[in-house]
Amino acid sequence: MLILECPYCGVMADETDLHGGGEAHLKRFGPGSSDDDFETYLFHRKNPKGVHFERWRHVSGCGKWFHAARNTMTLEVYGTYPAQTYEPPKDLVAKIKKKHPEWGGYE
Amino acid sequence: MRRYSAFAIAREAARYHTGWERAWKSPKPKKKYDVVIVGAGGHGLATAYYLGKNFGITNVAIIEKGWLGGGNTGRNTTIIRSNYLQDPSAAIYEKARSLYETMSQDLNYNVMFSPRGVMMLAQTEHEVRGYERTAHANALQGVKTEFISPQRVKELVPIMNINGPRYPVLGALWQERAGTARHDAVAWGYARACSDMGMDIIQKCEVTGVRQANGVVTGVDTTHGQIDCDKLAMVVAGNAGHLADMAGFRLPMESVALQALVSEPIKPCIDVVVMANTVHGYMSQSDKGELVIGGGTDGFNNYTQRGSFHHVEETVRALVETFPIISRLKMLRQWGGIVDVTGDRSPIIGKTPLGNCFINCGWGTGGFKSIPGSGWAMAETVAKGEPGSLAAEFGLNRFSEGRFIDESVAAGVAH
Amino acid sequence: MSTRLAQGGRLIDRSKPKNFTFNGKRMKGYEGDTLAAALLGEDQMLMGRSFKYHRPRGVVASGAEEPNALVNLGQGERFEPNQRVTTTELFDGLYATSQNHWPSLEFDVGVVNNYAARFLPAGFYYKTFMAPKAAWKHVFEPIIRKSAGLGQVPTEADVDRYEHYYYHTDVVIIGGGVAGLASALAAGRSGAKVLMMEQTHHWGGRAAVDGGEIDGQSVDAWIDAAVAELEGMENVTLRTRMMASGVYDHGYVLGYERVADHTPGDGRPRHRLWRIRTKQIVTATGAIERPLSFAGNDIPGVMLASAVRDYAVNWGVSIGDRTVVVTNNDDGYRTALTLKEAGMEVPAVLDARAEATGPLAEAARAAGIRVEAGKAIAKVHGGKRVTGVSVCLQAGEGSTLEEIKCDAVAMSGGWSPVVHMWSHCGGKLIWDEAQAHFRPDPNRAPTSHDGEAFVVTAGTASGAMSLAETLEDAYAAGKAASKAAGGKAIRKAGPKAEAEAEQPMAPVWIMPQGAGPQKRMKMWLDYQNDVKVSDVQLAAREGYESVEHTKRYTTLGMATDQGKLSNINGLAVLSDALDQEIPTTGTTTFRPPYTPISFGAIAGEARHEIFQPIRRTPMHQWHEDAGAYMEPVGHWRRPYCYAKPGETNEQAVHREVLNTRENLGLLDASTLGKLIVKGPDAGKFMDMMYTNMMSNLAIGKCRYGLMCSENGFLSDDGVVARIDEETWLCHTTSGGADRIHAWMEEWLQTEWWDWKVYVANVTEQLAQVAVVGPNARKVLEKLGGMDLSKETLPFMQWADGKIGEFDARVYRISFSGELSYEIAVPASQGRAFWDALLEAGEEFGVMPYGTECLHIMRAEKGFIMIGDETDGTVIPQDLGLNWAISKKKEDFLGKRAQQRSHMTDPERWKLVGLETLDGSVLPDGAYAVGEGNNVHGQRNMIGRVTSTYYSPTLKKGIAMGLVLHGPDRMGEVISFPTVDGSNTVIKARICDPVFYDKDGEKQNV
Amino acid sequence: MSNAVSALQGASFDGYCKVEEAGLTGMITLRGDLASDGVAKAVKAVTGAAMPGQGEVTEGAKGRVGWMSPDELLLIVDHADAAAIVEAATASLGDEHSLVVNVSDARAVYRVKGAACREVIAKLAPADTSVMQPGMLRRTRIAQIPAAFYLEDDETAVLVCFRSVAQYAFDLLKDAVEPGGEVF
Repeated sequence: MLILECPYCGVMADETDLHGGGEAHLKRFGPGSSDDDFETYLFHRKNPKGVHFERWRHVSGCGKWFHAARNTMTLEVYGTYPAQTYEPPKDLVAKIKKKHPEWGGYE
Repeated sequence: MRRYSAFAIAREAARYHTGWERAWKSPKPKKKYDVVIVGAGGHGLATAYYLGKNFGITNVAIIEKGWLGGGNTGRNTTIIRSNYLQDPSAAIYEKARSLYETMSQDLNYNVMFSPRGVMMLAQTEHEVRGYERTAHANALQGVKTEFISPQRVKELVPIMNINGPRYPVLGALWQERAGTARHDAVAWGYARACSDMGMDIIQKCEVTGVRQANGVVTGVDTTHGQIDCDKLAMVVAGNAGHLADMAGFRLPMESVALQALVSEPIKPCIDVVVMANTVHGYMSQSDKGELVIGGGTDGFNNYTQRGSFHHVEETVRALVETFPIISRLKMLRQWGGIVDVTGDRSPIIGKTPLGNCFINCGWGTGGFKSIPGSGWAMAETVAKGEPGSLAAEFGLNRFSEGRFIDESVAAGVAH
Repeated sequence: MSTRLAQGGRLIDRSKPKNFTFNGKRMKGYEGDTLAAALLGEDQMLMGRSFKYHRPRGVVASGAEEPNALVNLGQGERFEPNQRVTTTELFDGLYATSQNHWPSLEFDVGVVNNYAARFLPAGFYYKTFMAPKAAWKHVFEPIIRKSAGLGQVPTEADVDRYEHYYYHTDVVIIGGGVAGLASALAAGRSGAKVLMMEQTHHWGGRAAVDGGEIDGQSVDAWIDAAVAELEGMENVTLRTRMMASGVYDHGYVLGYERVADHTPGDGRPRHRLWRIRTKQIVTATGAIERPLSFAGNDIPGVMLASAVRDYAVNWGVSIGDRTVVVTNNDDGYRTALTLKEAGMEVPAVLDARAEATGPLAEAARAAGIRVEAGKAIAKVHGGKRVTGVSVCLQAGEGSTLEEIKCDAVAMSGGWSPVVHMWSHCGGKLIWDEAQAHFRPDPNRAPTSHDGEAFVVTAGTASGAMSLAETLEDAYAAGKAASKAAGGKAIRKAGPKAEAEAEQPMAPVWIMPQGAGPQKRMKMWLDYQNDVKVSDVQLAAREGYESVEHTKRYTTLGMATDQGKLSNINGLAVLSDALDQEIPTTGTTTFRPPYTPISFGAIAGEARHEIFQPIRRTPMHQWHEDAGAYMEPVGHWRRPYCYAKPGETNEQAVHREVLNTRENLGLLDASTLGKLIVKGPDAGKFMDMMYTNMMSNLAIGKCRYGLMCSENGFLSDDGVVARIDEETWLCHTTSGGADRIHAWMEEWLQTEWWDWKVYVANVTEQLAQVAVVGPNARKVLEKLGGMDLSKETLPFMQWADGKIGEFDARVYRISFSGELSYEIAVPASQGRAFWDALLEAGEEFGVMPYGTECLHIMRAEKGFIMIGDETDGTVIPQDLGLNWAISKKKEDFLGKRAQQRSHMTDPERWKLVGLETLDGSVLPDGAYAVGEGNNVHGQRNMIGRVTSTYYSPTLKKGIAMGLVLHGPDRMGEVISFPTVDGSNTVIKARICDPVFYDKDGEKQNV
Repeated sequence: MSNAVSALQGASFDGYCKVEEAGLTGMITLRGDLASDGVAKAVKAVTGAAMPGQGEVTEGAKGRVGWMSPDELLLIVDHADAAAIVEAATASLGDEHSLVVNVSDARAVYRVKGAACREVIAKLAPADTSVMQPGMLRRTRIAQIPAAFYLEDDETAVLVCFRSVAQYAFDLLKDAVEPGGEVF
């Protein structure tokens, strides 16, 4: 039963107030893209045992999408941040790296 | 292998059961095998069994990082059915179901296949039409199902409230020869048979790397050292993506937790398996008397084998509404299993970008019921190097072509 | 015999007798009794039968760990099977019956299994019952099912109510024994918000039974003082009768409060499930005594030594007149001393340790009790009740040295901390050699959302076995937890007790050590499931070496107590059989709940009318009053049809169709989704959302549009209206409003966040009525107001204005093919508007119509329906909707997907009309067959029915379907096999899907 | 409009707290840049209230304003005035990118009155009601539906949900205040 801090409302939201949306920072491929790129965009998901950047919507709160860095093995949440970005905030990446030096970083 | 029978038990009873031999051996790995199978769950063991039985390939190792049958084979709600809508699904699940019919005799191990019947309730007009469609398709697919009336539902399950205030039961899709089996016994029975054919089941042995040369697999590195092989079959749940990573390819898949629970045991009260998709719950009663209940999957990637409680709540309230007498019964135990879900929620069986490396994964919530069919199809794929008819449509390439096998269409999801 | 003592019983009030019934016999106990204590007080030692062999079973424990004494409690609508008597509070009128026997508890036919036990070892069923094949389902399984199971099946619906409660706190303390109290004092003094829960109805746990002093007071006095201090703290909440059933991720704890189990029918909720979020958890859950494994250790009268002591001290109940104590540790002596003090006989203490020299052993000797070191029980005598024991050397093979007559045996095999709450969320254990138990490893605690440990253990739950250590450990735990939760540091010292010297315990896993197979077959590990030492050894011999294999093969620890008494002993036996250390064997996984919790509590308030929300339109009540047959559409309920008295639903639907086509029909269309899309970039956005071009829609006009998923599949449709330069209004399907709203927001927030577009869902702001039929304009003109003439408001346009006194937005659109206006008014006026239309429409033959009529009329017109023609695998091109897919646009959601090879495959099935040769109605979901079989041996299918109805207008069956090469095969006849058992095939001709008014003359008038 | 009725037309229930449907209530969704002067000005003009901060609800002479999300406000006004206020606010915002919509009839509003009003909501909502004070607003859910609530005073909670589920919300609240269900 996760709790995640909604970066817009500032509340610790219960999992039941949230809706998970899978991997974050997907790059959309539209008309003109290769079959491979399009398949990757729609179906290939990072499914790491460890640090995962993912999307959540504060569905029964403010209704906004945000991103979270979460560990799929321990469920630790390293941080949440607004969705309007192409990659995770640098300080968050640094914080995770500090905690888990063996982590390969965000790719 | 000494055969199991009532006579064997009587003979052993005379000497206080001290004479039973091991059900499977515990060998050290050899240097090389014709086929190495990663994963000694139901699917991996069934793959090995049919490699031996159907193709005479017995120089096989089955490598397991934990204990055999310890993944989803031993954590599911044991339902076996084949009332699927799409042709390839109906084919492989019906193959599996028919193999379950004779599995106890084939393996000389009682897996307690109980064809008690599975019903899927239709509780909206939309669901009625969806299941009528499935019944039509099944008739042409050679899967025996029928759409039954609410009265027949009530006769089969007297404890059901078919006139609930919220969703009256409008009928059900009924598969009479579907049912349940003892999940652990399926793994143990296959393991015993594989061991008897001379295959090596190596438990507590984790794969740490996949060896390859010139785009072709040559073996695996494990916590027990290097093991060479001509062919490699990856047959794991929850770890398929991890293994694929080692072999250098990606899978269109995510891993999530699926919830299940059982009640305390009571005397028999429900003789069939009931699935209610509109309200998200399904229930049967084990031979021990426990109500075995399945819930939903969590909406986030998770490898912890723990899940969230709210799915349990959702499922239980649906079942209390459907079966009012269970309200004062109690939940004994809840658990989570990690299931791999693909882009169209159907499995992947077939070749991989790495030569002589084959994969069988992504069974989602349908893994247990498919075990023998999956093993049969995978064995054929590994033995021949090409998928046979059962596996052909489950290949990885379907995602780039947009050729999905989508079973959710019949699930009565309101649009 | 077991009996109520003349005095004693710290928890009972002898001035308040309570009457109850067990197996029809009227009995008496006291307030404060558990049902177990009351039954024992009435000499009712036999309480049930075991699961497999139906052996007689008496109570063995005094708390939540009890595996044996389960009863059917209550009757009728308050009947509950499998209730543990040790945790059931006695109340007046309690009604209990024993379970799992036939015909009676005393004489149970099922006990034949016991005599055949030798032929029914662990896993026997895997090895037999295989022939003939059909026999399992029809012969063996029914027999097994009938003899298995425990409690009876309830026959009536539950009359009680349940509720949930969300609670947020800093520290949760689980367990109200002295450890929990000490932790709570520390946490409370820190100022942190503390919730403390205790599963029984009294505070203090077992410490008072064991005696001793805390801070110079008796334990009882200290407990009272501690509770009083805690009650005085505003930041501390105390709850009894509340069990922590599970610890979940991120500080989520379930508290199972049994509010009214002991006061049935008093109007309160029976159970309340607390859903707690906390920063820190202290588990002060105590420890559970382990049984010893000796032959006959399951005979009624053999009990845990601590339980024997509990019954004497807490409830003034003696288990027997002569009690032999058997132990491998000093604690067993406390029972001997307690019994002696209470005036009972203790013929001997059999201490399995080579010598018994500790202070407690000396005290026993001083009290005149015979102490035998190095001795063991070779065998317990008796059937339904202990009659004596044979004594042997622990180090030997079990030759009898002497027989001692007794009617009770108190056994103590050492103590295991209750680690469930620690383990549920991933806390790890370490093996403690000295105490021979697993205890929490403080260095490997479960971690929360912040990656920090969030559970600490306190007292015996930590493995601190003496009172002095317990208090010290627990106070420190309370301090640590409150500090981690943000409480302030505290100086005040915690409670103290004198340290007592004890002789170390010695692990004893079977008794005697060299017992042979015959004895091992009589040593029970799991009492309820009848798993014996021999079974575990058999599992190991057969290769079921993993602890999970052994558990599953033997069913050890799978009973309703989930192995609270049996697991450690079973592990030890398994480890011995495998010749490996116990920690190597490891434990099975601890899963919630700690003890079983009711389904009613889990479901909470969600029952009957509030099982799920029902969404109602402003006109809903009218529909119900009119006797409409309602159908669920998402969470909405929509009228399917309005049958009149004497009319079938089918007749009503046909009447509604004809009336609408000939006169005037009204449809409550309020459930249609309505989304406003506004902003400078709204046109661009609309063009991405829809397959057609929406940016060029003229103000005042309407256009039918399609939406696809990124995977290319058709997901929703509806009419879009251009409101002003920057504003569009999108209609979605009834089930689609929230989904499409979320879909739009997702793209705006996560992909095109720099686009200036706002979306608002106004679905519920508006009531919408479709006024349909040749008389539609007439009724509206009669109400007066805006000009709705063909010239002013042509087809596919909209206008704002007044209709009568109602503020209305009128869309000139048609889903039926008739002259039609869809009119939106504020929801608060919806019912009045509906009533006004009905009244004004009377002279024009107005009748409301339902969803089925709607479906038929649209099918007659060849309009697709999302969910019928689509199922998540259909693209617009399949449905001949290419006209609604812009070729000019570079991009829209789904466009790229529709270019994939399978999407452009000419073999995809395409939409056509179908008419049966004989005019009959094709069955729903029917498939058309082609020649031969596919590779799977399945019949080749070449199409399927997507919608099929009897058309009252055309007086024949009409259908739509997706057919291979369908549009190229107009006029061809294809075959649909039936599945109704008649083995018939229905033949249908492929035709244009528009069956009615192909030129649209009716709707354009 | 005389025809206008609220979802449950003022239904009420006396339990250990009193639950009553508030009747017709004007509600307006305003989406825009909450940091802009234009929005603050419009809000002030039509309600008299100051701009609420994150998680707040403010009160003015003509109505309340609740913070719903980083780009959305809820204006709570007289039902009869709502349409005019929408027009006034829209006019006040002029060309500024914004959306003002009347949602009065899309909602149902309840008051839970009594010392235990926080406790009643805590039976249904996963939000921490104990920290709620007048002036704060929380969007969350009650049982299976979305809802928002705030406190008018220490003993009056106001709960807002969608109109279509008004009956469900009322039945939930009725169940929660049933005598005998007092938690404390």
